[in-house]
Amino acid sequence: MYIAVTIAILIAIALGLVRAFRGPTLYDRIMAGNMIGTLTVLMVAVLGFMTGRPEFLDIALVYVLISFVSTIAVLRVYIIRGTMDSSSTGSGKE
Amino acid sequence: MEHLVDIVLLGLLMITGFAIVRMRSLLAAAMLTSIYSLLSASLFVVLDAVDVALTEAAIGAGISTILLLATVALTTDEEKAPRHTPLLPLVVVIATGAALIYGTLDMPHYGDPAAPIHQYVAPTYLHDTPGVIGVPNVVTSVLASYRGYDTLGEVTVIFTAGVGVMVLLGYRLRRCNITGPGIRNLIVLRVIAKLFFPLILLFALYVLLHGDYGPGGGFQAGVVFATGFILYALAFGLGNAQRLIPRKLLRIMVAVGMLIYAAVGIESMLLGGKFLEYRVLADDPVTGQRLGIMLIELGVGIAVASVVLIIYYAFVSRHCQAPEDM
Amino acid sequence: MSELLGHFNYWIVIILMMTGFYIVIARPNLIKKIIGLFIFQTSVFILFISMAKIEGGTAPIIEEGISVYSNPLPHVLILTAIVVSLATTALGLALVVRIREAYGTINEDDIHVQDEED
Amino acid sequence: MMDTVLDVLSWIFLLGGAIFLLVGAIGALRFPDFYTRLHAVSVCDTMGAGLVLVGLMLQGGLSLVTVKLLLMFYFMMFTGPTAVHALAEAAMQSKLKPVVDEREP
Repeated sequence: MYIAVTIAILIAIALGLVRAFRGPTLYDRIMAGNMIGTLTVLMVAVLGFMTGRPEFLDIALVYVLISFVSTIAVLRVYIIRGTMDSSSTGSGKE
Repeated sequence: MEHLVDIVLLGLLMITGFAIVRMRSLLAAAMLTSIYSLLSASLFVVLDAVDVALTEAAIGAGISTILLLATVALTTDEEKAPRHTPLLPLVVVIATGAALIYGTLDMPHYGDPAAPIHQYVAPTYLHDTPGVIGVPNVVTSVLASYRGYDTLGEVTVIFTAGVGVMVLLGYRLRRCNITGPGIRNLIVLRVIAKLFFPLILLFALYVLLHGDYGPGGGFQAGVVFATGFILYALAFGLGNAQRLIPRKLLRIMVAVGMLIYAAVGIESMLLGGKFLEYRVLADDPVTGQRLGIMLIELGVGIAVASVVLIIYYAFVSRHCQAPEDM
Repeated sequence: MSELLGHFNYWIVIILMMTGFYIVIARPNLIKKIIGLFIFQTSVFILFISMAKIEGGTAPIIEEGISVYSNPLPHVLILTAIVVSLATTALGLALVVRIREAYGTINEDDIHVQDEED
Repeated sequence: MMDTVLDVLSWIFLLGGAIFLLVGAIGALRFPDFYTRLHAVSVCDTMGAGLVLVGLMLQGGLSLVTVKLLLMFYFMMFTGPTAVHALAEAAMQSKLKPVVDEREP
């Protein structure tokens, strides 16, 4: 059962990576990064149960905090810059 | 099953690496670096290195990425195309890679219990730790007790890096209160930051104190602690964060952290042991070991947290000097 | 097949290492170079941790009823290395910021041109 | 008996969560513009993650593990939507236009 969930999470991470590579706007990449963060947290939690040592949830907790703070940091840096590259002012359509 | 996860994660890492090479926007490359680091951290969990996974996530995906982003914000986002053709570097890289792959053919297989690396000191550490040191986490016991000298050297490296960044990026106290116009309006973010800030600090304390029993320890706790303050600075502006924990205090705390570590060593010498020989610290050798480990983890935590915050302040307050970049 | 599985980790690690190496030597942008160094460092971490893994072992936290643990020594070394990598990254980035202020660019080619003009 | 019921329940939750995660990821890949993709991602962040965590809690039973999972649940339910909200706000301020179907009157 854990195996099925792990495989689903791995596939979802791969799909998220594709979105992170394709962009097209920077916001899409940040969004994909955030999603991969969530998925990684879940994968670590499920892996802990799968290997029979669920006390490793501490790691997953740290991941939650870190991925949140880094998402906010990216946004703030981007707002400070206030400059948009030409690709990100478009309609967001590929 | 673990093999499968291992192989898939390595494949994803490889794809991410190639994507970073091709990415022209530096902000996007920094984002991908963060993803790369997060993926490698989960690979470490699969490979049983839980302490390393915790550290890599906190440092690689967290602090390093934030510093990269701050640098990109201070400089430029676009990467110019290189002037030279990439032919020569490509040849060098492929030749080196081929030589290294040839070298791996002699290496013991992955996961082989008979490999030479598993024969010498590691079994001793695993066997002796419960009786001699008395903490279940062998990584902590090796880090803080058996190889305490290394860790002292490492804290010195961190200290030096903090001093170096301070020298390079300005030392003066500046009143600086920048909050991006967008973030100022984000009431939700401010409320959440207010709600989370104490929880993160509490969690850092848990990571510090629980390092004997599970993944965690001084380094990780220090970084998590600093992350809490970074979240505060992101939501409420750097000026408010500096009012909360001023630079002067941080500069003192770095030294205090290092001194706690060194003082434990000297104390054990005064009590008749060798430098950093914790078992003389208490009547019972095992209690002495645990006390020594706890104290030096505390020192490491204080030093790392203040160095990370000093570096963060130094990078972000550069924005005040260059108003055209804001 | 066992040859492939037995060395798969090492080979991917070397490919990653070479990716980082390529960025460092082929890209003139200094921030990109630091990202390349970061990739290189992380691949070295993965190499060490792969060597520490024992088939069927578990994380080196002693517990009743478990007898096979992975090797804790590489974990300790890499934990140290990760913290040192933070130090090198921070110093490198601080240097990049200063170079940008002195030269107005972070492109290595442009910096060489400016140096030759002086 | 009780164990079997709990196991089956947790499997249902885990599988449901996995399906939501997959659906969210596919949506993040396939939807036409940034704002619609955000919808898909928030499915991952809340529903998928929540179900998986509840499933794991049922496996953990009454122990410290469940407390940590609860803490994670609490964190994730706050951080996910906050991050997505900040992202949408930043995108709006940078004048990133949603794709609108212009055939409508």
